[in-house]
Amino acid sequence: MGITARNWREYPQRYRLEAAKCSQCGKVFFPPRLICNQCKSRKFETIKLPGEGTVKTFTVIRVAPTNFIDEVPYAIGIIELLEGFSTMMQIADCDPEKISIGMKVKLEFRKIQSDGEAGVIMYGYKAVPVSE
Amino acid sequence: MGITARNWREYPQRYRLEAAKCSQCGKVFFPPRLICNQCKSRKFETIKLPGEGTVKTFTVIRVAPTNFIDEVPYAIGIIELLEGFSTMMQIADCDPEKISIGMKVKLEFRKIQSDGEAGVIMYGYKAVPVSE
Amino acid sequence: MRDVAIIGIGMNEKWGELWDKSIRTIFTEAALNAMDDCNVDHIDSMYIGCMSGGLFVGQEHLGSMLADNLGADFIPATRVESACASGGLAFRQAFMDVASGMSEIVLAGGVEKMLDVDGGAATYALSTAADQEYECFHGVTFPGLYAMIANAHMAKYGTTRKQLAHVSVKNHMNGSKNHRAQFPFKTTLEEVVNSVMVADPLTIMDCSPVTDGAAAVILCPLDLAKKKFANKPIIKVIGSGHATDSIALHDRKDLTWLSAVELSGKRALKMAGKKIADINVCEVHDCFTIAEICVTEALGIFEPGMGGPSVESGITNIGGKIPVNTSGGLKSKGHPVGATGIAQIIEITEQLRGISGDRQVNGAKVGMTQNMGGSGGSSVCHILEVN
Amino acid sequence: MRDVAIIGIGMNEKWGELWDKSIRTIFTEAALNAMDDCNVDHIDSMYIGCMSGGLFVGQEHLGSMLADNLGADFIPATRVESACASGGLAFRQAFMDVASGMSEIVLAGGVEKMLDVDGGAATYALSTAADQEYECFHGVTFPGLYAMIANAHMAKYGTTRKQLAHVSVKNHMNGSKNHRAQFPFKTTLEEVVNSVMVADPLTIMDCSPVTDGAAAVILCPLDLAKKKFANKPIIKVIGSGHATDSIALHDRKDLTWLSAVELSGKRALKMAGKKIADINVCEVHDCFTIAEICVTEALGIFEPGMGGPSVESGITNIGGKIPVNTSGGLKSKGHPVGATGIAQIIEITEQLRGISGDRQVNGAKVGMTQNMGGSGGSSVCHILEVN
Ligand SMILES: [Zn+2]
Ligand SMILES: [Zn+2]
Repeated sequence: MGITARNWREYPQRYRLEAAKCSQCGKVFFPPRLICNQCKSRKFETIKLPGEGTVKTFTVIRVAPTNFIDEVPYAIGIIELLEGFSTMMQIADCDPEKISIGMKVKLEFRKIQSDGEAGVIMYGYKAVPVSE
Repeated sequence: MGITARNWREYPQRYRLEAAKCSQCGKVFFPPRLICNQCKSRKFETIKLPGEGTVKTFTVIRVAPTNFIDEVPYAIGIIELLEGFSTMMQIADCDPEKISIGMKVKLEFRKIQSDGEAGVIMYGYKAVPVSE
Repeated sequence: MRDVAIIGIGMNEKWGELWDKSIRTIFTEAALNAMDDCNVDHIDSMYIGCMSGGLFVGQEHLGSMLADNLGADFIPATRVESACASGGLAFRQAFMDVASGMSEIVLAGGVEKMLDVDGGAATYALSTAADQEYECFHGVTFPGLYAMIANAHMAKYGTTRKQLAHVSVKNHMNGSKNHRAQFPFKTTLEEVVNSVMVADPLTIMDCSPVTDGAAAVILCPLDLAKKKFANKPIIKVIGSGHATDSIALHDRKDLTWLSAVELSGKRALKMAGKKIADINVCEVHDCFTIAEICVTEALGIFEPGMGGPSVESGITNIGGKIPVNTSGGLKSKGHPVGATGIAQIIEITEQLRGISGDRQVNGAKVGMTQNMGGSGGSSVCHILEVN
Repeated sequence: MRDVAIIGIGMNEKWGELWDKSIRTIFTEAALNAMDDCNVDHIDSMYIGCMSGGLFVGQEHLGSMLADNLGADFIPATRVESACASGGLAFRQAFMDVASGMSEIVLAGGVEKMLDVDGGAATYALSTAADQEYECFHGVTFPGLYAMIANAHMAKYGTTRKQLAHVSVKNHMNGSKNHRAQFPFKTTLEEVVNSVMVADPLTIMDCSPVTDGAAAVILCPLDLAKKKFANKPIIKVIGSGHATDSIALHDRKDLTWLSAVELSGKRALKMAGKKIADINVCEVHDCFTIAEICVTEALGIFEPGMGGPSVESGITNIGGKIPVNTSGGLKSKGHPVGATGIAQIIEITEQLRGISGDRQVNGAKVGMTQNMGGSGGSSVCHILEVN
C-alpha cells in the first residue's frame, strides 16, 4: 500500500530477533519500548530472543489478505519464546492438520510476503516444527 | 486507490450535471442532498445546471497528485453557474496565464483522470473559455 | 455531572450492500431519522464514530462533511475512532459533552461504507485495527485472530465447535425478526459448522459480514428530556465505561480473557451503581461467534469457561434468563464497523421503550451494551435504564 | 463544569524526517516528556489527535496501541480526528473529560508520521481532508485550494504577493529561535517569491512542510493543580470553541472568509469572558501564508482585508502589538497534521510560563490558539491564561 519506510525500519530487529528486557523487573518487549508497563522503568538491555519455543495457539488461514493469497492455506500461531513472552508468526514446513497447542518449534528466516505494488520482498522469522 | 463503487455511483449526476433545487427556498445543491441547510426543507426538484458560468477564483497546479502528474501545469477554478451556486472544475483549452476572475466559461465533457491502479478512465466536466 | 437521557434513535431502513448511496447519504438518513424520532429541528453538537473513512472511502474530515450534509451549519462535529468500537466511543463522548454542561442536544452517530472498495482493500482496512508490524505483517486476518482465541478457549475450557455455532444460530434467529438486518435468515448448527472454512475453526457462518450502514441517537440532559421529550419513555444513560488493552493479541497473558471488556464493564456498572445480575438485556460485540462467548465471560455474566455451555443451554435466547444480542447481533444485523456501537444503543433503547415487537424482552428495565475494538484492544460499555 | 489547568507539556526533541522512529515511538517520547514535565507517573485517560493513521502508516486503533506503548495499561484512550485540526480537537475532548468530572489527570496528545509513505501517497492522504468526489476528483491539491483563496483575497482586497511572503519571513524568523523546529532557517521576501511555484500564486515557501512529529500536554482540575502542581506557573484553560463549515471551498459564499474560524474564536472568547483585544499572543494555523492572513481577519484581530497590510507592518512580529506564531508556526516548526494543534497549546503555555527565551513575548498573560481542518471546514480555538 505504498508504505516503505516502515519495513526498512523494522527489518533490523526482525532479522536479529532483538528484544528489550526491562533492567528493573525483567519483562521482555518485542519490539523494544521506551517504558516498561509493569514497573515503569525506562532502562532496558537488548537481548536476543531464543530460537525455539512452543505453540500457545494457532489457526490455519484459508481466506487471506491480498499479499498472501498465493500462500493459502497457511498456519499462523502465537509462539511462547520465553516464560511470559510470546509473539506471532507463521508455522511452516508442516501439515497444518498436525499442529497442536504445546508443540515445540524453532525459528527460521524466510520470505514473509512480497508487496503487491512495489514488488519488494519482505523477510522475517517463521516457526517450523522441531523433529523429536 | 482501489475505490471503485464511488465513481460508478457519482457518474450519472456528473454526466447529466443534475443538481437538487430546494422546493421551498430555491437553494441549489450539487451533489443532491436530503435536507436544505438554509430552510431545513427536505423537498427538492432535480434541475440541470446551466452549461455556462464565470470564474470566481482559480489557480494553476504545478505540483500534482499522482493521477494528474502528466497534466501539469493545469488550471482549476471555482465556477459560478447560477447566482449563489458554484462548483469546482478544471479550466481547459487556454493559456493558464490568460485566465482571470470574472472570465466567462462554458462546460464540456472531458476525460478527468485515469485511475493509476485499475487503469479506469474517469470522465466529467471541464470549463473552457467562451470566445467573445 | 448532569444526568443524561436518550430521546431519539434512527438507522437506515436496512443495512447491507448500499451500492447506490454514498457515505454522506447513509449517515444523513440515519441522523434525520433520529432527529425525527424526537422531533428536534436542530442539534448543538455531533460525534461521529467511523473506523476508517480514509481507507474505505478516501474521505477523512467527516465531522465537517457530515455536519454540512445534515444542514447543521457550523456546529462542533467530532469524529472519534477506536476501530470497531468507534460507535460506542462516539456515544461516550456525546454523553460527556452533555454531562459536562457544554451542550444541550447532541447527536451521536456512527457510519461505515465498507463496500465501495473491493474485498482485498476492505480486508486491509480492517486489519489496521491490529498491530500492522507484528501481527498483520505475518499474514494474520481478523478471523484468524479470533480463531486463535477460539482454539485457546477450546483447549483451556473444552468449549466445543457446536457451542460456537449456537451463537450464530441464536443471533440469526433473533435477526430474522429484525427488518433492518442485512442477513435476516435463520440457520442451523449443521449449516454453520459445514460452511466454508475461513480460519480454523471459524467458518464464514461464525463471522459477521462486511456492511454499509449508519446509526444515530440524540442525547440531552435528563431534566430537559422530562420537560420536553416525555411523550416516549425516557431512557437514562446511567453508566459508561471504556478501557484499552494491548493491541497485539500475543502480548496478553491469557489469550482467552478480554481484560478491556472486563474493565469497561466494571467501570460502567460502578458508575451505574448496578451489578451484572441487574441487567435484563444485553447487546455485545459478536464480530465472531467466539467473541460473544468470551465477552459474556469477561463481563461476568457467566463464569470463565461457561460462555459456551450457557449459549448452548438457551439462557441467552430471547425468553432466556439473560437475552444477548436480541437485534441479531453483528452476525445477522450486519457490522458497518463505525456504526455498530450506536446500533447496539438503539436496540437496547427500543427494548427499554418496549417497542421491540417479536424481539421484545418482557419487563426489560435495565440494559447493557458492549462494543469492542480489534481483537480486544479496546472496549466500551454503556448501561441504560428506563426512567 | 470544573475549571481545568495545563500542568505538563512535551514534544519530540526535534520535528522533521524521523526515519528511524515509528509512530508508536515518537508519540511515546512526547507523552513521556509531558508526564516528566509535571512529574506524574500515571494518567487516567488519554486523547490522541491523528488525521490519518490509516493512510499514512496503515495503522488505526491508535488509542489501544499508544496507551499500550506508554505503559498506561487499560486506561480509556480515544483517537479524535478533524483533519489538520485533530490535535486541537483532542485537546478540547480532554478538556471536557476533566471539566465534566469524569477524569482527573488526562493526557491530550497529537501525532502524525507522514514520511513513511512516498510523496504521492502523502498528497493523497492529505487530500482526504477535502471533498474527494467534488474537489479532489478534479485534481485539486491543498496548496491549490489555498491558492484559490489567495487569488480571491488579492482580487477583493488588493492583498499583495509581498504581503503573503511577509508571513513566511516572519514565521521563519521566529522558528530560527526554536530548537525543535523542522526548518529553523531564516528567509527573505525575495526567496519566498522566487521559490518553486506550487499553485499560483503560492510557492513552496508559502507552504508548510510534510513532517513527522508528536506533542502532548497533561490537564487536570484547577484545584488539583493548585494543590499538587504549583511548582510551575499554572495555566488555566479558560475558553474552548469548535465550529465546522462546508467541507468544499466552493460551497462558501465568500471564498475569503473562514466562518468556522470566526465562530470557533467567538465561542472560545465568550466562554473565557474575553475580547480579542485581551489576547497577548496567538498561535494560528499558517498551513499556507494566506491562511494566517485570513485567520487573523476571521478571529477579529484585524478588519477584513487588513491581514496582509498588518503582517507587512510588523504588528504580528515578536515585539509587535499582537505577536502571531512565535513558535515559527506550521511553516518553520513543521506540520505533522495531528500534532500541530497540541504544539500550539505548548507554545502558548511556554509563553505564559515565561520560558520562551529568545521568543518570549514580554508580559504575556492571555494567549490563544487556532487550529484548522482542511480548507476551513473545521476550526478549534482555545484561550489560556496564567493563574
Ligand atoms: Zn519493568
Ligand atoms: Zn431550502
